[in-house]
Amino acid sequence: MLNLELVVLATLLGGVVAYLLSMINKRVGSAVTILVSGAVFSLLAYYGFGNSIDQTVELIPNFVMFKVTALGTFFAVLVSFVFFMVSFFNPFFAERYKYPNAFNLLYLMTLAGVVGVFYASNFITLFVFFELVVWTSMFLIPMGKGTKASITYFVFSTVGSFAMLYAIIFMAVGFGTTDIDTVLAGLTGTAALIVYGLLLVASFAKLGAYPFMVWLPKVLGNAPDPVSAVFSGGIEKMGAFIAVLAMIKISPASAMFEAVGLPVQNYIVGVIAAVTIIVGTMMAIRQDDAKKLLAYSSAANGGYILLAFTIGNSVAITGGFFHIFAHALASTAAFLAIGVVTYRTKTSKISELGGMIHHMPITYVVYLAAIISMAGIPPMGGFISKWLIFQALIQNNLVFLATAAFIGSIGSFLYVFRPLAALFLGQKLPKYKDVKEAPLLMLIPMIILTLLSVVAGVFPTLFLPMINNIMTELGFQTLMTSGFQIIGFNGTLDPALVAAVFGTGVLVVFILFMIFPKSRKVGLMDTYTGGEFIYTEELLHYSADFYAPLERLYRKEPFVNKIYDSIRIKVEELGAFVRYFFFTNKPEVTVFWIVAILLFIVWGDII
Amino acid sequence: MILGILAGLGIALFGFTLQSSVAGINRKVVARVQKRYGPPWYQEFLDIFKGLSKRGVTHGWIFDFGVIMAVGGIIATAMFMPITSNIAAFSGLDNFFIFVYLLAVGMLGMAMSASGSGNPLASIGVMRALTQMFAYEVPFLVIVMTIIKVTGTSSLVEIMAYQGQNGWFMWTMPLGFVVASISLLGMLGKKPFETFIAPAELASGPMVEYGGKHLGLLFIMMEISHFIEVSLFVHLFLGGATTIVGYLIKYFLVYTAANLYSYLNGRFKIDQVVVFFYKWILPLAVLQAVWVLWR
Amino acid sequence: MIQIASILLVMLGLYGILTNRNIIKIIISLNIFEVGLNLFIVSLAYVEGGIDPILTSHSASSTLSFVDPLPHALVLTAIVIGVGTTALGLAFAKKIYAKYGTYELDEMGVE
Amino acid sequence: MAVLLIAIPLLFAFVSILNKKYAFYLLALVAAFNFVFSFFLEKGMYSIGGFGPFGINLLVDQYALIGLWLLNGLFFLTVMINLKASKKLATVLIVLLAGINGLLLTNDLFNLFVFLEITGISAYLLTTENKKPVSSFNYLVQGTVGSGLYLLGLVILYSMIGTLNMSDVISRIYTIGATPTTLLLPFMLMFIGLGVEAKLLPFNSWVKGVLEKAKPLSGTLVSSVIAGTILLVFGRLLTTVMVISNADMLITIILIATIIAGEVAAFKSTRIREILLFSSIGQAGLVVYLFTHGLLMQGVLLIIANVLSKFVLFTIGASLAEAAGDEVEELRGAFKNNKLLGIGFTVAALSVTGLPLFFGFVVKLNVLLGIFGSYDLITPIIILVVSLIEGVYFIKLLMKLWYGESNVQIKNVLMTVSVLSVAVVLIVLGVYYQPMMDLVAPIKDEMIMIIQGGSF
Amino acid sequence: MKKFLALLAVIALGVGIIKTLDNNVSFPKYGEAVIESRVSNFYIKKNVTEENSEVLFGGSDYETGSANFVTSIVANYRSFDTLGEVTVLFISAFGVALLLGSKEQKRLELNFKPNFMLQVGSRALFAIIVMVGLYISIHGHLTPGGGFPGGTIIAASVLLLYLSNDKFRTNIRGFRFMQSITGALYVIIGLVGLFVSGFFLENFLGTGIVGNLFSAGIIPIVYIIIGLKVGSDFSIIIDSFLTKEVSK
Repeated sequence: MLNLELVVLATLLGGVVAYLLSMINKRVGSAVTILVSGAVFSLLAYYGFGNSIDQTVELIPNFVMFKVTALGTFFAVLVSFVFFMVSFFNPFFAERYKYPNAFNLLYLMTLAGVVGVFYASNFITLFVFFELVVWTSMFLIPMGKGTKASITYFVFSTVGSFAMLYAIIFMAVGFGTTDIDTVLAGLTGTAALIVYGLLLVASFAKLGAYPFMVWLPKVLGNAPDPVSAVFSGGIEKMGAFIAVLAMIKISPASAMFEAVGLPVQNYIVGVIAAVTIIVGTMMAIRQDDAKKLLAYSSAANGGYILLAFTIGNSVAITGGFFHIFAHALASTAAFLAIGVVTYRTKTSKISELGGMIHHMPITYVVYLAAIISMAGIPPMGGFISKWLIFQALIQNNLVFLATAAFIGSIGSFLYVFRPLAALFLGQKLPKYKDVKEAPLLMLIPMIILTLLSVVAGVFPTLFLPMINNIMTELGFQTLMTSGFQIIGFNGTLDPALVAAVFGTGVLVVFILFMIFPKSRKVGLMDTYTGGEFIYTEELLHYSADFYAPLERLYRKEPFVNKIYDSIRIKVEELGAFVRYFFFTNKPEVTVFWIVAILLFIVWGDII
Repeated sequence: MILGILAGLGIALFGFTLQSSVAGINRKVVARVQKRYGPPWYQEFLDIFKGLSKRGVTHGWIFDFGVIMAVGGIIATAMFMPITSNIAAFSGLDNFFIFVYLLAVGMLGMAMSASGSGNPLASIGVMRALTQMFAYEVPFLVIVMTIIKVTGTSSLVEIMAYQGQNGWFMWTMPLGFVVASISLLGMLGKKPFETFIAPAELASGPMVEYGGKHLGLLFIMMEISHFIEVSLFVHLFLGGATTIVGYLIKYFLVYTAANLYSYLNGRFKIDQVVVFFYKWILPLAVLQAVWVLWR
Repeated sequence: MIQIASILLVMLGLYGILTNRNIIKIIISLNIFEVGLNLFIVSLAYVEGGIDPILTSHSASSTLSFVDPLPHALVLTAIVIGVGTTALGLAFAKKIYAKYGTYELDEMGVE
Repeated sequence: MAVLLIAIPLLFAFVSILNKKYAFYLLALVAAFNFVFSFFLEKGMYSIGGFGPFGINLLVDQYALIGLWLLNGLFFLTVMINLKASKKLATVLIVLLAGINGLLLTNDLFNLFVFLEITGISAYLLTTENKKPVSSFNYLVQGTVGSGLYLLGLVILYSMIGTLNMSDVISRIYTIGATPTTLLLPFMLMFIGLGVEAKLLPFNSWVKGVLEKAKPLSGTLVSSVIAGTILLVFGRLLTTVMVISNADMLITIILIATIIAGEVAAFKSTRIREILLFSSIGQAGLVVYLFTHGLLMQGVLLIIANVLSKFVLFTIGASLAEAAGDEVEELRGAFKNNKLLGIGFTVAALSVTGLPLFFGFVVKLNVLLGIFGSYDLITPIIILVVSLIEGVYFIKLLMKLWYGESNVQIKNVLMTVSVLSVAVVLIVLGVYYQPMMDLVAPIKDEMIMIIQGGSF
Repeated sequence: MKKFLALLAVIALGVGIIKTLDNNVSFPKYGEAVIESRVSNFYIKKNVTEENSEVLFGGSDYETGSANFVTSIVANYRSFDTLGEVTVLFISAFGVALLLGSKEQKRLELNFKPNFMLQVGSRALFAIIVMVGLYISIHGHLTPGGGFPGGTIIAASVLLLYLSNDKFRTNIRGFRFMQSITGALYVIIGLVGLFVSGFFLENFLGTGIVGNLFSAGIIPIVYIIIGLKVGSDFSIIIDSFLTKEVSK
């Protein structure tokens, strides 16, 4: 039996321990983060799937209440796993931070907060841990480059959490309780719609759905690499969790459109998701910073998740959960791979890098696998989830949403290839002659993640049970499977067979390749240059604005950024106005206002 | 399972030979159209075997691995392809999405090895290829989605069967047919959509660095991929085929038509391709879909 | 009547503070304000025909109608407090003059 | 006995001018005495001169007690932290202490006015340490006008009701047939008069001048201790005596304007002390809003949270500004060398922003619940938006103060210790807030009891 | 223009306030105040704590023995306010000294040369004025006036000396001492009341016969104290206004 609050408290305590140890030696403190997060993950996984977690609470004050659900377990295990994997990087990045001991503390606090969010049984608890995660992770961000990013992050996630807070108090006053299940079940009519909308705002803000997308690239681009990985793999998933609460647990009754095939509010959410996918993809295509690119891509994948929950039939929801799973693995791996690159070369600008594959082949393979999974190509986990989501889309006649999804999934080929070609492949730049492969401790998590996402792609049915628990808990029928085959609406998928066939194909070609005469190894500079003689690698390295012709078609920023800026400017103008008008250092101003207000009082009936 | 795989390999081989010979014949046809004598019909085979037998150069392991992955992926894709409604390696698993995405594996492998060669021309070619794919795939997918929804299945064989009863989609979805045929030109990389090869400009793009067995393997890959694409078209729009002969005829007609048509027009710039597809073709596709599905 | 006068005095004080930018004048306006206030307070105590609230041999019994003594007490306090603030204000004025060499708020160049 | 809290400081104040050297020790002594003694106070109505309800009474209830504990404690800390500064102003500080206690304790409207003046004058004198006579003068003028208006309203009320004792006023106010309409003028006069002191929006043009260059001592006292006192007084009056029902509209507008204006102005400003003072203006507006809407408990909680965190913020902020400069840009990375102070500041700022694990969060939650409880769906939105703005500028401030290069060094052990202890209090209350709730819970009932004329 | 608008505004405000007070039914019109309905009724009848129908001049043993009701209020019923206001005066005197004073100071010289007659005459007047001031303070409980006017008059005498002679400087230390001691005494009296009979500022002495000089318990004492204190406060204020720092 595992007591949940003990886990949370122990994590916080571990944070403090890490803080103290880091004062002695930075790496030791970081090692503590590895141990603690690993312990959290393994305990949650072991007891969680053996569903023998004790949810009673004595130590923490009474407003914290836990409830162990399959949903919570799924998310908690997944995210704590991501934290665990990423924590392997901490010792290496420790000496780069300004406050390494604070970093270790906040890292574990964030972990504790995330776990708390997923196991919360009433909304107050949920909100407390949600905000806890917000501010702890907010202080993680500026350890890297900019401090501006964390402000942006604070603004957007606070908009989200305040929307949620409003909803929470709305419900608390309405129902007299904040217990999640009872409240959400009891909602009806417009109240349900209000709560639905507000909760979704929160989830959008966390997932970086379209209007709130701005913070993702800023944060993930500027945060230190482990933090970016944690964000994209872990913290964003809280948004998905909220989305589940809003879209599956609430059922606001409303008319079905003819031929649209969804409840109206779901359809609106679907449209937002579609816009998210498209904008995310298009923006990702034109990023030059690998981390920003991945950030946009994870925004787009968040769109897929939302889309899945929007459709809301069992196949789609399973697809959604599977996508959460697959994307967590893939994006974490991708960020870690880029993290290795930046760890060695101190930059993540695609146009400044090249030929990394010759220095760090394993990292390259990890990244390759990760992006294959992101792009939803077999034999990787991403393929399964996308296949399921497409099934559902087609099933519900959602032409436009499906179109958006297609654009996204084809576009993902483009953006995942950009770092691949220009950062890992291409010419070896002399600048990075003596860059070496990542140290072993950093390779371990990346390899584990890669293997996992391959397994998820080949034998998805191994991972389906944990999703099926959720489905039964939420009251959907589970996905039909036979052996390793998955049976969708319009056809069955046998990923194992696909993998096998793929393997055979490769094998055959490999044999052929071996049979035919061996070819001569030549350097990268020794290429066809149309008769020119070029002696510097840079001139032969095609990496700066890779998709120039395509990018030329949409140069402008998405306009929302301007809107946000203008809002900020408006507020500042108002502030200046107020200062000028009220806070001048003159006594008569006060007297004037007193007279004015008294006038209003005494002549009020006339005025 | 093992039998299926062997059958699949057989299909791949068949596809390869079929497409190579059809391509050879087409070269002759085109030559005749252009008042030339033209090469013999087995010219393609000659080229491929010549390439395979020569000793080429390599630019490191990714260069080789990419090629292997590309060809392997394509062969794997081809192994799922049904020839006629009753000749299929893995019946019931010939899932449309598999073709789309496994094809992508092949493309990705080729792209990797091409840009692994470190030749800017190759990278540019790959970039253009991907961009073009971004252009033509989406309308095609939309149309296919409509088909899948209408037939209620994504298995090509069953789609053929459906067309057998309710008429070819060529007739029932004329707009879709137009869209699909233009997309097909894109897939085959025929003019006006051959921007990514552009021999005069990019020294045939991705292929620029290849020689020897790499080139040969890539030729094989191209043939098989053409085979896959054309047969997809045949199965989806021309009602597939019940007999091998019908299949051959349809296949030949489609390929030849595409080929001949391609010689009529010049080459788009890559951004023109994108604009063209998103401005005209995609709306058509969506219109078709809406018309069929929401009627 | 006297009430009206006192209220008007208060208003006069306010007017002075509103319009004057000279420290001394502002202090004087404050005084006017307070004087008006005190007058108003005292005026509240008055009773028609009431006598001043002191027992003397002439008015020897508390049953007579006195004016209300409480406001007088209050006004006493108010006056003293007013004096205190005035003194302080004048001290400030002197300080300001020592610092800026002027009594005009506008001429000090401090925002 | 309660009167000792006022009498002893007065006695010491009178004595303290005899010898400048020992004045400070007297101050420390009396501050400590008040802090300690306020814990031995039992509730009840303490008459002065033994004239029952017709003389002057001091009322000690939960409300007053909380105020006494909090403010005497903070006063003591503040004085201790700024030894050097308080040596000069020892007498003034003692009188100020007496004034604060008087304001918190008195149960007589006119006596309240007297103590208002005492506090006010000592506050004017405090601000002279900023060497900005003009702003001190403005403060004086506006404060005097304000208290004058309060006096006007008071005497009008007296001549209507015929008594000055608060409890009496409450019990007689409707027996003499006074209607909200007739009470409107005196109450609004009193409201405005107190509003000037409490920094409500249109009446607070003195604040900037007084606080923008405030030294740690006067800044902390004015923005934390005195502000808290005035707000508590406001709360008592608004809950018991002044029932302004028909100017609700106007007052609500004033208060909402105050809230928004304060935060917005803080958002605009780039000087650390300005940011703090503007944010305290906004908070004051919110507190008074709560009081006017009968949310006594939440108001008190908010006052407590604010006073505590403003104490920390202003102590550190002012000393930083003194050390390195006002502009936040000049302070970049100021916490690099003062980590402990930085932690304290961060905790306080996050608490004001209302993030969990800190007391501010509990308070914000209660406030919102309370406002929602009165079926008001718009104000919470305003409050949330405003606190978003507040959060933004505080986070901006924190980020700048933590990250950057600077060589500011503040060596003041006492400050560090007290600041950190207050921070710890904030955290503990944020997690185990139940004791605080129990502390605040009886307030409402006691007030109601007073309103119904029952005295202890 | 601005001034005109301000004028309009304040006039409107004044008229409005007057109008409001007129419409206010429960606000007594001028001269129609009903003492019986006010708390001061008890002060006049002196039956706050004990029952007595009427208070007579020459009667004895009332709760406060002062013939002057105002004084009874100022110095007994609401003596706490008075303590407060004394404090206000004290602190403002202290503040003025704090603001203007420094270590050593010298007189501002007058712009006329006071002649000998003036100086001697003012000295002579000085004594009389002080006597008057003390008298007024001492008889505060019998006649109009009391500590505050008395103290002011005393201070006026000091002012006279200051104005009549530009060398003159009072013994500020002494005044400060007096200021402090008197204030302390006031509080101490209150504390004695607190400890003798449980109430702060309780009138713990016998009240005697109304109208006698030695009556009304602590009231005369308090008033003398107040007189001295106010006098010293004002004197200090005067001094700090009429001196300036020695500029070396």
